[in-house]
Amino acid sequence: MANEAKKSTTPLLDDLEKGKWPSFVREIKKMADKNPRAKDLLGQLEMSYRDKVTHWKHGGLVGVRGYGGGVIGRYSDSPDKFPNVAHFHTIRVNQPSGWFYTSKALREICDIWEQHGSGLTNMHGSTGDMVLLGTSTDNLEPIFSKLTSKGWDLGGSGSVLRTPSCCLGKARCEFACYDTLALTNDLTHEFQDVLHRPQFPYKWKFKMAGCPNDCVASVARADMSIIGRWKDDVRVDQDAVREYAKSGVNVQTEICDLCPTQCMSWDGRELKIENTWCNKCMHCINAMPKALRPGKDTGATILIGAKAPILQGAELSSVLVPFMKIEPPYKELKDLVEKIWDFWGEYGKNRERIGELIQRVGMGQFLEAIELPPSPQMIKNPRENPFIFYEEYFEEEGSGEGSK
Amino acid sequence: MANEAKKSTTPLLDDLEKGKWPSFVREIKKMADKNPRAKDLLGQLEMSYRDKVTHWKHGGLVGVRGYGGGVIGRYSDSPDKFPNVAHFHTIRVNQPSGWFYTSKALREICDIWEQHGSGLTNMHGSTGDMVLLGTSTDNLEPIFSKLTSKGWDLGGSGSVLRTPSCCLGKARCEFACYDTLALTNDLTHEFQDVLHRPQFPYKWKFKMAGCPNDCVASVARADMSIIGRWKDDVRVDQDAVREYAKSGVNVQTEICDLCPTQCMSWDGRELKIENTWCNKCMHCINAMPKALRPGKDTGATILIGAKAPILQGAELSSVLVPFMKIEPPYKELKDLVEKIWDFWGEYGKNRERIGELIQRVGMGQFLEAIELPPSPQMIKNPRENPFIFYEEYFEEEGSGEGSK
Amino acid sequence: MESVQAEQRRTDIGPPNYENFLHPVIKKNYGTWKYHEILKPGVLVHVSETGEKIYTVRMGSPRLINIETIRMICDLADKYSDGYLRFTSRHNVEFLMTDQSKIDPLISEIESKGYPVGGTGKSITNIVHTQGWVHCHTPATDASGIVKSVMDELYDYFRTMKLPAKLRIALACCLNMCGAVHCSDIAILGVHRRPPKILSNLNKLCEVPTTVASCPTGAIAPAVVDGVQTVEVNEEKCMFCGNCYTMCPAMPLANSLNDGVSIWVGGKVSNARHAPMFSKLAIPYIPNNPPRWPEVVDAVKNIVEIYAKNAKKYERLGEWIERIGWSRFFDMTGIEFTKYHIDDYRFAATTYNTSTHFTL
Amino acid sequence: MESVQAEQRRTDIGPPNYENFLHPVIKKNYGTWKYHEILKPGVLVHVSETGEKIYTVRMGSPRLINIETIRMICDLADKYSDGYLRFTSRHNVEFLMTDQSKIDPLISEIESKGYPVGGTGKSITNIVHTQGWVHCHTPATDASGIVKSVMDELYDYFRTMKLPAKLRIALACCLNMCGAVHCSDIAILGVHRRPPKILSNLNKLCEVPTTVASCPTGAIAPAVVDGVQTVEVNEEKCMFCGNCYTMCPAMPLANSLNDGVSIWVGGKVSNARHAPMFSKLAIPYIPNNPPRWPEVVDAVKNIVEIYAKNAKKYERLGEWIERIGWSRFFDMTGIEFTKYHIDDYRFAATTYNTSTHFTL
Ligand code: SRM
Ligand code: SRM
Ligand code: SRM
Ligand code: SRM
Ligand code: SF4
Ligand code: SF4
Ligand code: SF4
Ligand code: SF4
Ligand code: SF4
Ligand code: SF4
Ligand code: SF4
Ligand code: SF4
Repeated sequence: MANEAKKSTTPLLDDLEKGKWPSFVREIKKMADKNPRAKDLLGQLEMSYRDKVTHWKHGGLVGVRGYGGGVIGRYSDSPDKFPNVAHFHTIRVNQPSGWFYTSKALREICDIWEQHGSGLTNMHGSTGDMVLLGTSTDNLEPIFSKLTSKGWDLGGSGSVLRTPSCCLGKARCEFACYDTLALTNDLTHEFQDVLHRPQFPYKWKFKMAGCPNDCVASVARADMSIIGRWKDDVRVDQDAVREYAKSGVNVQTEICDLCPTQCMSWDGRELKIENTWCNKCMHCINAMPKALRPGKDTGATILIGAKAPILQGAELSSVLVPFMKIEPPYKELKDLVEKIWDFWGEYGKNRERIGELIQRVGMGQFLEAIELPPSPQMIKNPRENPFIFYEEYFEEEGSGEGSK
Repeated sequence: MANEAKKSTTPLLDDLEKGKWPSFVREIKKMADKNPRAKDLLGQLEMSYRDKVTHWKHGGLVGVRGYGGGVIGRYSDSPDKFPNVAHFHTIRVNQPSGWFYTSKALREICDIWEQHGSGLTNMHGSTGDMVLLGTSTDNLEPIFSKLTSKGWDLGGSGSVLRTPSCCLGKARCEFACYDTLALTNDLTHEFQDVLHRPQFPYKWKFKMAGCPNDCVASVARADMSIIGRWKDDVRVDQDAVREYAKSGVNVQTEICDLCPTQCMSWDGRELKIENTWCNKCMHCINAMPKALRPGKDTGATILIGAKAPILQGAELSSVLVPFMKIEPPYKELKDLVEKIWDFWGEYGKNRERIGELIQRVGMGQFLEAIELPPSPQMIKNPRENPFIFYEEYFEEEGSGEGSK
Repeated sequence: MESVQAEQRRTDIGPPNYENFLHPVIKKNYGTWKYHEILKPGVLVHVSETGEKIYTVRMGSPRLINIETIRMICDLADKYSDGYLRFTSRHNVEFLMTDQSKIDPLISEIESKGYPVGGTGKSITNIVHTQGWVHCHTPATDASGIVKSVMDELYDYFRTMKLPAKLRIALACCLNMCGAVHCSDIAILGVHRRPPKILSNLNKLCEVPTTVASCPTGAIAPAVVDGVQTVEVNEEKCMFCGNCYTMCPAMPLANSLNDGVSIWVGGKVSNARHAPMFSKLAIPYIPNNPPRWPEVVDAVKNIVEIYAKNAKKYERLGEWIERIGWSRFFDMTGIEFTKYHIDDYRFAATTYNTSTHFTL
Repeated sequence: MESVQAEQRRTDIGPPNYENFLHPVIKKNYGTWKYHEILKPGVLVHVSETGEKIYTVRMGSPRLINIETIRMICDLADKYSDGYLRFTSRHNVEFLMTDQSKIDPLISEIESKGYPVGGTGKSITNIVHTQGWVHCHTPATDASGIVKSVMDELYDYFRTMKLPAKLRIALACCLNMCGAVHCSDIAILGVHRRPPKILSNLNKLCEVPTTVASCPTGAIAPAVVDGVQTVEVNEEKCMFCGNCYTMCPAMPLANSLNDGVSIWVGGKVSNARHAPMFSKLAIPYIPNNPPRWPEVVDAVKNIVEIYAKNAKKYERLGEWIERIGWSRFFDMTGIEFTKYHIDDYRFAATTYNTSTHFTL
């Protein structure tokens, strides 16, 4: 080993083969033995580790015919040294809802990628796509046609609808308040055109979470976050609560005291919930899943506008529709989405996310445009400043209403 | 009565003589009988009540010789109808600290005002001054010299140090953690020049509160808010706590449960306070003043920047010096104030309050300029956005530190 | 006549020293007070480490008082409190006395003159307010008239201590907010709603560049009308702050048809339990309806009563709302929630609800 | 060869339907799950209303994996979970199985290949991260290398559930923040600290007006150098966001001497108990020190350990800090508080402490 390290051309990266956590360096090295792209990636990466800067140049526009996204162009700044990564584009393959696979399906992808790319992947990208990490321009069309022949399509990049993603929902979670997988699949198919062809001012992300635990981080990472919730009472199995208590759960301090609305009480025998106050935070249910369950009158809260910090500072999504039933064919939701996209298309500046646009025009203005009623659930608190854009006033003569 | 009302020239205002709360209309009317200014004020006010607009014109610059403030110029827009309020300037008389008076002193003011003004006053203006409500320009100098001969001086108006004010502190409150009256009196005298002669970009207000109850609303209304606090432990008289408990106070729910830091516990016999967590909110002390008292190692928190909403939205003062001893001759405090005024004088735009300036240049920048160390007590939380103005960087060559 | 005095002209003497005005018992026990009790509404006793006591009787005042009233107060002070008295930070009068037996006679005499005693503890004390039509040039409403009308209705809350906690009301007649309106349990705020009219003599009264610069939203632009330099206002962009009028008298906003008041709730100043908070918009607009503004009085009373009935002991209005949530506040008070309630100014984004925490 | 396929060229078919990939037991019990239990770290059982059960074994992954590894995973799925598997929203692999007795053998086999099982419950699960020097053109640091180094050190927290609550770490290599870095318990964020250099061919690669407009602080101005249209940067105004470089390749910020990482703490995404929160700045800058970034690893570990020791059960890192206060957090962790911690961007004023609530 010590001997080998001495000869190594990648002494810095070699260090990252050590340690208990599985090593990405080992992943690259294993491919490097058979795949020249992977080999040159390793070499260039070692150079970055030495120089402490990236050696990738600004991406160029590359893609497959008729699509405006799905491929991230990437070029080495040292193609002389690393000719096999002179081009090193990634391909975003739209994952199935909830990242469920069969081994058969995955093997098919591997075979295509073995033939046409670096053999390296990200499972998955943080938007949700399968990311095939690095190939050259001439391989793009072949890969695309092979993928589609096996039933796969590209995900989004650029000013398009980005690949929607979701938590696993009803497939394996008892908390899911609507069918996140079905909705994700439906929206993805419904909006194929805007996913593949840039028609928006900037990117748009959908993320669907089955309940307020938000296991897909939708509130932080999606222009529209669809988070399941219920309207009726938390379902309580008192026997099971007592079981938990018996097995060591301190129902008072671990459950009641941590309820953010302080709407629970426990007398040692019965757990009482003042459901009108419950804000559906999930804590009590999370802590005692055998005893408590969300109600049966379920749907979702629609939130809007999350994004990363460039340029106005990061945003979390905020409440747009406090409660909506989420059932096929999802007409209410789709109508809403279309209205918002129309407004964004008309008023959004280039590279302006919907959340930024709403801040710029004002939430009230936005609601009016998309014909949604304002509701106190949308806000933490009403305005604190008195700078109100009242819209009507009476004309001097008292003859009628003016308006701005 | 009904008969009288019919003949009245002020039917709208007359209605405000009714009801249980003492009536300002009656106050004006009583003077109107003997004082023509008061009479015309009543007339013009009735006109406003009818027209639903003010009948005062934009104020002009009037004052006493050598002073740049202390008088608010005011002119009627209907001097033909109400000649006695053609001019109707108010005079701001600097109140004594804590608004303490003797009947003798007040009578002297009344006598002067009877002779030279409307006989109407505000006891007091909301900055703190005695407000003598309405006289004409030619009376200003006489009033001024009579006031000064009795030991009174004018308060502030315009871009000056405004009349400082304070809660009654150690004079009658057991919670006072420093001597608000002494400090207020000292600062007011020390800074007479900037109080009377505009030398600032805009107004500057000091308010001193003896403890975090802030009975003079300093955190909301002063460019510098000086709020008493202590460093050591809350003083507890356990017998007195038990007395409260016996007399019906539920120490658990009314005291411990409402403590914002949850640092108290009560076993029915003894009240325990984890003083390292106590944030000096005052609640427990307020609720059981016979049993609990602030500690003995006292001083104040200095906060900066409160103002009304024009134009950037209202601000509350925020922590500048977490703890400072407040003892004559108040050198540390005065040095700080001078440094801040220097900075404000140099960088403040016209009509820019210190709070606005700090927002514009950034708190970090401001702290550096006035040579105060940053401390986590100054903030609710550290920054959430990554847009950091790092100030040094290394030059390309690695030859040394650069700086912006 | 004046010239004689001018020779002796004294300046910058500052206010008289407060020590001259302190009751001897206060002077003696200065800084040694040990505890206090509220003996009954409007009556406090402070007890010193030495055992000495000072009693306080608090009398309500309309703030706008004439010199006869002040003299009457002085008479009372002479009779009951050795000539010593003070005013509070909320404009009430306090008599400071040593003889407990004089308290009730003093109260009777105050009340017989038409003034109330109270304002201590869990009460509604005096309304901090401003000039309004009595003395200012920018008001969108009157101050004293609304204060009188509201206090007539809430009179009982001044004289008792039956609220869950202190409830502080303030009024300002325009957005300049002369007072702590922005941090009051309930605030009544005068609002304009018509953009400024531009008077034809603007060029004589104002500098165009300063006027243009005065507008925070950039609604004002230079213009030439009939060959004269003036300005024009983009009405879409105006939110009626009135700053242009402060800078330029030729741009009045006041208007009988459109001016009125807005109601704000949930602010506080003290650090007791909860940190200080700004007041938040409850009702965007109620037309001016002098002399008694009945709609304003009803609105305030409604909020006070629902709060009084539902809040827990010690819970200030804002603390109560924070506990129950704003949707519930609007429900319970029956106040309509409108787009105007949603902030759209500088920090708007920080007021959006970025969670699923709410009740339906 | 390709032309043949081009004839059959299919587009816009979208992803395959997830139903094709669901284990039969999942399909059968879809939407009828009743409860779950964590049997041990990395192993869940979900029980249906029907009584049927599905077991999940969660395997840690470096995310950047090669096709051999994927095939190895497929082999495991074939052997243990009827060929069914999934990936999680944090890049772990989950085997979905019906035969409880196969769990331990699967775990042994996974571990024997050098992959851990865990990441459930009160653990530190996989670090969500980005491309770094592996594939991106704007990074200020690498992604995978830091992730590997940190996880080597925190390995034990992945395989146990001994923390007070979940602790989520994320890394992004530049301010674009590809991932939920802005809402993570601990976030590692690559930062540039040198203003962009302006390359001499700027006029060929970029439009000057777009480039000027790209800067949020207005630091970029048009300029002419040697007769050529270009831009100049006012370094005072630059806060290194990199947006100019995103818009114009001729303005690189990356720099070996100045790039590095910052550490952020206290964010969360779930609505459990506390509403979602942004992460806040803990450490403004640590230089890049590949291959193992020891200072970064130490900083993260320090925070994790102090949190682990002091927080209450269920308390996420941000909830804990909120309870104890930021001054205490800086005290306890020994992290220096600097002026950089005080916000000076758009909402800065909303982060100032406008109360006397704090401990010294
Ligand atoms: C591959 C991926 C990171 C990863 O390693 O997982 C990624 C990579 C890039 N992102 Fe991203 N983003 C990726 C998910 C995200 C996310 C997370 C998410 O979608 O949940 C965010 C934050 C959420 C959001 O959308 O705000 C994100 C926010 C950005 C931004 C900032 C956008 C903004 O409005 O603030 C940029 C900059 C831009 O758009 O110009 C950006 C730009 C980029 C670019 C295209 C670089 C650029 O400036 O052109 C990166 C290409 C890297 C490369 O060479 O492959 N990426 N990017 C993720 C997409 C993989 C996938 O399709 O699954
Ligand atoms: C008399 C008084 C109201 C009262 O009835 O008590 C008052 C009256 C005026 N204030 Fe005020 N302010 C008065 C206390 C306040 C306070 C409260 C305080 O000092 O505690 C504030 C809020 C705190 C603050 O300073 O921000 C206040 C914030 C303003 C503002 C907004 C300043 C800002 O920076 O936002 C203006 C507008 C301006 O300065 O141009 C203003 C302007 C005015 C003017 C001078 C009108 C003007 O635009 O020129 C008013 C003259 C009315 C008149 O005709 O008498 N007044 N003003 C108060 C002074 C009496 C005294 O000396 O005791
Ligand atoms: C006299 C006065 C100070 C002065 O220098 O003039 C004063 C005097 C006292 N205040 Fe105050 N406060 C006075 C204005 C204030 C203000 C300012 C304001 O309202 O504009 C506040 C901040 C209000 C706010 O938060 O919005 C104020 C918040 C308090 C509090 C905190 C109450 C709370 O729970 O938030 C206490 C503690 C208490 O009452 O238990 C307090 C307690 C007290 C005590 C008990 C202090 C003491 O031990 O003597 C005094 C008698 C209170 C009473 O009325 O029951 N004082 N007090 C002011 C009387 C105004 C009036 O006429 O009604
Ligand atoms: C598999 C996965 C969803 C998926 O579609 O892939 C998932 C699955 C479950 N989550 Fe989650 N969560 C998953 C990502 C998340 C995320 C997103 C993230 O981390 O980026 C969050 C938000 C994290 C945050 O707030 O920053 C998340 C916040 C929760 C919570 C709330 C915990 C809290 O107290 O804040 C629960 C409830 C609990 O654990 O008690 C939860 C509970 C669960 C349960 C118990 C739900 C159930 O009944 O099956 C699942 C097993 C949890 C476990 O690992 O112990 N899940 N969960 C994700 C696994 C990621 C991983 O590989 O580690
Ligand atoms: S978000 Fe809710 S429904 Fe979806 S996986 Fe997480 S806990 Fe289950
Ligand atoms: S879901 Fe949350 S708010 Fe509702 S009862 Fe449970 S802990 Fe309380
Ligand atoms: S602020 Fe404190 S010290 Fe001053 S009067 Fe109020 S309670 Fe007393
Ligand atoms: S002063 Fe406030 S924080 Fe301190 S112990 Fe009393 S109630 Fe708690
Ligand atoms: S609030 Fe406005 S109208 Fe009222 S006194 Fe102050 S400046 Fe004048
Ligand atoms: S009132 Fe305010 S917003 Fe309207 S024009 Fe004048 S300065 Fe501008
Ligand atoms: S965070 Fe920045 S550097 Fe990292 S992948 Fe995203 S865009 Fe590239
Ligand atoms: S890095 Fe950001 S702040 Fe600096 S010049 Fe570029 S765009 Fe402007």
